[in-house]
Amino acid sequence: MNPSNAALQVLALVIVSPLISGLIRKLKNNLRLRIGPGIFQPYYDIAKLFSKDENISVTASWIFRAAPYVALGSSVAALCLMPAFLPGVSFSAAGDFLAVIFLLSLGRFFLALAGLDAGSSFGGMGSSREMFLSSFVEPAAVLAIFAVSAAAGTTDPAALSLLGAVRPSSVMACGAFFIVLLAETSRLPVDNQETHLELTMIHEAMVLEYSGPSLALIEIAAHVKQVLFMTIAVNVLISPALAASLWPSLALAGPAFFCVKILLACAAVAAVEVSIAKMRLFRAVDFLLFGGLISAVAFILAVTGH
Amino acid sequence: MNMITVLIVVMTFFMVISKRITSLVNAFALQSTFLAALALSEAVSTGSGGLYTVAALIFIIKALLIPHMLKRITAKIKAGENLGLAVNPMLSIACVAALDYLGWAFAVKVMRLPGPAETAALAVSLSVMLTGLFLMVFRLKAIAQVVGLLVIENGIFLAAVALCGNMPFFVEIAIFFDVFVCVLILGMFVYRINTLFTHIDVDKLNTLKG
Amino acid sequence: MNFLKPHYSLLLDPFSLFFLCVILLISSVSAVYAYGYVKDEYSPKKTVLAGLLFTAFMLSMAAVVTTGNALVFLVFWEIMSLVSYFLVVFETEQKRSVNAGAIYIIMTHIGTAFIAAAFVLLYKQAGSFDLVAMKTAALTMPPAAKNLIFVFLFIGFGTKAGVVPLHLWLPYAHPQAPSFVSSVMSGVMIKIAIYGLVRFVFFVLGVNALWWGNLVLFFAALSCLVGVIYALMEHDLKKLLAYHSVENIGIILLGVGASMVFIKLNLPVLAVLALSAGLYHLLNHAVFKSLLFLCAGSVYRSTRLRDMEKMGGLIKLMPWTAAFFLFGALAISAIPPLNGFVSEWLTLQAFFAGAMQCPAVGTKAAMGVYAAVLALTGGLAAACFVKAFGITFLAIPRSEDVKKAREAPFSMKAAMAFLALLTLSLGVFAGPVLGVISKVSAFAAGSCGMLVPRADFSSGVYTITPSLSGPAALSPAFLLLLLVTAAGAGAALVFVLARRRKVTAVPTWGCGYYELDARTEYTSTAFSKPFRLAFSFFLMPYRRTEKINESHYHIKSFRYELYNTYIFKRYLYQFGLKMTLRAARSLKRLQAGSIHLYIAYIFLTVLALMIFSGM
Amino acid sequence: MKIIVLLALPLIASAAPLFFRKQRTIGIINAAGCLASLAVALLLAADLCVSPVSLFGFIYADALSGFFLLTVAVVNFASSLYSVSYVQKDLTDGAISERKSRFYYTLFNFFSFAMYAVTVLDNLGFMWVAVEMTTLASAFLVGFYNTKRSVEAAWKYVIICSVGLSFALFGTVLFYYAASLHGIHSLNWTDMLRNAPLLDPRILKVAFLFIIAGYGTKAGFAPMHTWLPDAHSQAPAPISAMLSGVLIKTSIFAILRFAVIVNKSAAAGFTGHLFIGFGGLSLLIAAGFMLAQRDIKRLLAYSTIEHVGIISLGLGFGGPLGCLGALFHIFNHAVTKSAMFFCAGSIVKRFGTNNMRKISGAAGALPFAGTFIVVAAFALGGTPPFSIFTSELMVLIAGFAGGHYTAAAILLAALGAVFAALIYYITKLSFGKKPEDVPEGNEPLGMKAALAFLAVIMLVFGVAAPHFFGNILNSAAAVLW
Repeated sequence: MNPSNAALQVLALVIVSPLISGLIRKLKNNLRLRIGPGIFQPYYDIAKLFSKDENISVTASWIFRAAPYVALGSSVAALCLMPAFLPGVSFSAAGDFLAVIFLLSLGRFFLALAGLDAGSSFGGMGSSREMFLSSFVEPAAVLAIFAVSAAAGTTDPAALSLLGAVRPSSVMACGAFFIVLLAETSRLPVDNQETHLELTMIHEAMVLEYSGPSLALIEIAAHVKQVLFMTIAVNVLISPALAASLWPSLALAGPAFFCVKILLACAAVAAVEVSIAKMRLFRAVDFLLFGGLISAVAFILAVTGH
Repeated sequence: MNMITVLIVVMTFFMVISKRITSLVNAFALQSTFLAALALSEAVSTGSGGLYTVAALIFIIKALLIPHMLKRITAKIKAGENLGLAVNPMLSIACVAALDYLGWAFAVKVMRLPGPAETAALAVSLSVMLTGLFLMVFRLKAIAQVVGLLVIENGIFLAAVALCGNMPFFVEIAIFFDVFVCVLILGMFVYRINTLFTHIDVDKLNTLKG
Repeated sequence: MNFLKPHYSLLLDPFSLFFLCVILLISSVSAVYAYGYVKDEYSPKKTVLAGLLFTAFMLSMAAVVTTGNALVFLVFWEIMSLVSYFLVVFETEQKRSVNAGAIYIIMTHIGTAFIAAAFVLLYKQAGSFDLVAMKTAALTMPPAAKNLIFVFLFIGFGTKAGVVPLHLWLPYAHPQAPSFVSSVMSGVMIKIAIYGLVRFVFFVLGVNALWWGNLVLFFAALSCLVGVIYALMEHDLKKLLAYHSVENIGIILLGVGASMVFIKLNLPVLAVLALSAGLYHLLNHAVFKSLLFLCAGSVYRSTRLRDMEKMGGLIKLMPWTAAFFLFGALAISAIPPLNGFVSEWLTLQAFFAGAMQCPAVGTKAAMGVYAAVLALTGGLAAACFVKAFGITFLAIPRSEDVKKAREAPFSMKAAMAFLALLTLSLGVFAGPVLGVISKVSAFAAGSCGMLVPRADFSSGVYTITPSLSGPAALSPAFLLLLLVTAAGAGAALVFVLARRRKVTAVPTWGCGYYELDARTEYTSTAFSKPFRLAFSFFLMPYRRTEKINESHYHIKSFRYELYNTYIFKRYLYQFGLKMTLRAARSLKRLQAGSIHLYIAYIFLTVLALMIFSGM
Repeated sequence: MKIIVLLALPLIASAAPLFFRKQRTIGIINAAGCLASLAVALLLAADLCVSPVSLFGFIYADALSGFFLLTVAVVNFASSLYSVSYVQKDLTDGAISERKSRFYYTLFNFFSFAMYAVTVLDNLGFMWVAVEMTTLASAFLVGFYNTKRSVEAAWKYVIICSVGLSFALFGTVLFYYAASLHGIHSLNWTDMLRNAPLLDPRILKVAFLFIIAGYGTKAGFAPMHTWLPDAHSQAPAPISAMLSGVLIKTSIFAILRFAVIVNKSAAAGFTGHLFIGFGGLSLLIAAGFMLAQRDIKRLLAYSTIEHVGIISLGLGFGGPLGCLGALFHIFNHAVTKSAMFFCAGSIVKRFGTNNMRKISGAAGALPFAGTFIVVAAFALGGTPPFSIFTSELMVLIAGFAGGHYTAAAILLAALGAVFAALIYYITKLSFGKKPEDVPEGNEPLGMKAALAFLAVIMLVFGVAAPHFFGNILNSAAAVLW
């Protein structure tokens, strides 16, 4: 691993992460035969938020102020662990695939606390539901990780990114990660980013009290998390090494292929979001359990050598 | 000798059919007399001085003193003559017959003693003991229980005299003394019961449970 | 041997030393805490008594782990239970304490009966209570006897450890004791049961069958889930922590059970890895659970409250306690870079390795299932502690008692601070600690007569590497660095882009309704509602409603209470107790009071004996 | 010689009421006498475990007698200490008259004399007489308060025990018969033991059936135990302590005398089954009755039955370990149970009821007794470091070693149930809030002294029994095995 490369990769991904949200939003609108905002809209939003003043509830404590930084930190740190463009390029010495899941729970923990901190019932409801859903996401994620790591015999993401073949287990695992992606990035059918009707939203309710720069940080954290899960999903299916081996002549084959994969993933997310409706909270649990089932199947396939 | 043992057994039947305290006490006195007679005959046959004394003691204490005392108690406390039969005489007789058979069967089948005389003696003494126990269980008045106890002791003496010839002399004396004291104390308690409860129906003494 | 004078033979091997360290560490910290706690809390007499009992408790635990004689072990084990019982009922005036103490001591005593039975069976074979003699005797023991002994040991030690469904006493007893005792009971005492299990299964009995490990794993997983679900439903802060002890004992036993399986499958490295994970979590749980209990204690001391629904806003009144509690909460929720995260990560690695290397597909699948259970437990635990911290310390006070809370005195703060620091350093400097622990567990696994290669899972101070085929590494320190860098970057961004922004303090937004107060806050019950509904098949919640009608038409007030059905308590213990008492009462008819009946008993006995002798 | 002194001391002490009028002085003299007999018993036991003593052809004392003498003396001393304050309280409450209080001490001493006599008599007939005498002497003590309930209890006690003992006498007669068939016209235990191998095993077996049924009634074996809870609950607390502490043990001693003969004869091993059977039954029945019990003194009485069951199991399991455990348990139970009865007596007096549900906060009302009863309950339940734990463990091991798994399992189960019952009820009545109307404090010195004395023994013998006691115990067990 080469630290500078890895750092560059992380920086690039963080910078493009809002673009991906914008892209998905654009695709959704077009699929709905609307024009919608430009794909750079998220950047404008963030810039606007940074320029605004900030309101903080009188009841809130230092937890509320600290949470955005912790959230950003955990998402970016998690992103550092995953190779994206090139095989084996990441800070994998810091932690393995499992550590990614644990790291993300740090940010979630603090955001949930912040949701309770202001003392409004919306925040409480949001954090309650966020923790509820995430606790069902974790087993699915862990099993999926086991499934994809089985081939390499280790949970080291760098080693994973060197695998050269597409296996049935990795396909199933990719499906599982896709469901995890939908849940973790608060997308349909689990949550809905577009609504601001407090009773139906989960993530948005939790961060309802935030405004200005803090909110901007939280947004960035969400974008980063999204790109992270997309990276995982696509690289699990087709590893950078495989991509690079397709056109050995082309130097930047890996990065280029990665961008293509990400675009396809965006399309898939958009397609799902426009095609299905939001589920009730407890139906959402069933959806996540379904994801867990898929990852379990993937795991069984993997340990039996498929 | 067999004659006497038979009479002793017959007395047990008298006891279980008697409905009144005095008749029960009389039957007991009579039985004790026969027991004394048995001891006497043993004494004559073996010629041991100890047995003569034993016979005399049995006669004096069990045939005269204790029955007289029991009668005095019953008279004093003016408790009704009724014994309080929990089982009617006919059934009692059947039971006692069964117990006699059991005693005999035990003596013959289980113990398998050398001589027929011993066997008979053991059978009789066992059946007398069991009859005494029967009286204690199925007669409700306190006096009846005292008598039942004494009947059991008669059975034991029968065994002692008829089986072993003479037990060591001092032991016999001690046991007699002991029985006598026991009866005295029981008599005192009968008084107390009568004064506290105004009856001697021990079946009604059942406040201590569980 | 002479029973009138059991001789105390000292046993100091790495394994017992490890436990000795845990005991001394936690007990001494709790003692420091107690110094501040008991002041103006108890009368001087009771203070002295508390000191004596606490010392006796500490010494008895130390004696249990350092004796090499099963009889002495049993004696000190019972003394430990007895002393802790008196600490549980320390506030003797309270009816709750007496009941909790009764449940505790009775259950633990019955558990001890099983242990005693197991020991006696071993003694029958060995002819001595010396552990070494027992070990040699166990080699020539028929497997059936070994199985029986193992089951007895598991029941006995499981009762003390609080393994579901033998956990009933734990959530009653631990909260009732004064907090510095609860911390030792939850942090250390239940670990002594783990010591006993490992000591007698690994060192004496030897792992005899595969199903032993599977049994332990199954009940461990059960304990994890049941413990955390009940904890989520709990509003009594200390009781919540007690239920988490059940959960964490489950996690520890997951490691132990896995290593039993690996030993039986002759996978030495994995056995050591799994056991190290278990022991490491044992150490970590000792640290953060005591920390949490101490914080709960300082909250109780200043507010007299244990019910979270009446708390809130304490972070402003007791900032230090809140901060320390936050450390504990993060650690127990397995959040990096604190210590709980490291041990749970290790456990997951052990399961992954097992899934890789176990021959049978069934075992592989089982490993996956247990990993999933562990992940689910982690998620639920995180949710539970968001609730615990958020409802207790954040937002607006929910009752008057909370408002007059004040920060704990210095000695208490010092104790808590030390443990909080420990949660961090045991996470960040996991390398050397794991190095030591892996040696301990290699010693334990090696005692089962298998060849253990030198398995040290730490490379350097900062990195731990479970030595599998690939280099899966974890460096909590590096993670911390990444976190700090990224968060710092965020801070820098804010500083650069939004230096001139104003921060105005406003009331919480209430959709235009500006009278928000404590009554509109989200409560603990509300927070746990989704979980209650999701697990309703297990919790079987039900309501007791009560209407107070003012007139036929108008309802003045309407209140309802929510209850969960605790199935183990209801359908196992209460049912069994009911049956036993019914049998006992019917037995009492024997003593009906009639003397004739009594003489009849003698009569029948004599007849029976006569007939018996006839046969 | 010491034996004569030991037998004489109670008789001398029993004369005290003739010369003194004040209850307290008599009580103190009584306590002094008991202390003296305790000292004599100690010396005697020490001698006896070296060599047995035989006097005038009808007194014979060996190590076993020495052990029982010691046990009796210990409990007698404790309860004589306790009696001083207890009887005084009765006097001040007006429960009894001055005259009656003097009568109490006379009976007390006759009672202890009879118990000493049982253990030192060689002639089995005389031994029977002595056992019957213990019944008669204690009958008045059971009915001491002369209330309806106490007289009822006394009546049941005398009648049931006399019936049982008459069977025991029959058994003795049969033994004599078995001996006389071989021309041994003597009831002396020593003679019988010498010729035990000759005796006809069939007769011995039958005789022993009657012996164990008869003396077993007095020893409290289920199902002949029925007198025991009534008598214990109605007698004054010191007497209850002596009843369950040592009286029933003397009948066990009587059984042992015969059991030794049978074991030495051709019918060896026959006694074990009977002991195990009665022991298991007693354990189960006692456990059941304790679980559903309201009266504290009855609770203790049933626990006595349970411990008799344990002792009987130990004797049944046999082997050096079983016998040793059983004997040690006899001593431990005597000590611990006496302590329990003393505390219970004081608590009952203070709260004016036997019903445990009506008592709470005893530790508040009586700081010493109320706290001590909890500790004693744990000791009685078999928790280390108290002595009962050791003896119970010995019995348990003997059971497992002998392969009596069912009996051992019953023992463990019953122990669990009994512990649960004891701890549940005792902690409930000791802890908690004390009612306002109950006065607090002022516990008499006599009680404290007695309890302290017993507590020391409980603890010391639990941690490490003194060497001399170990000798006594081992040589006593050697007589059995």
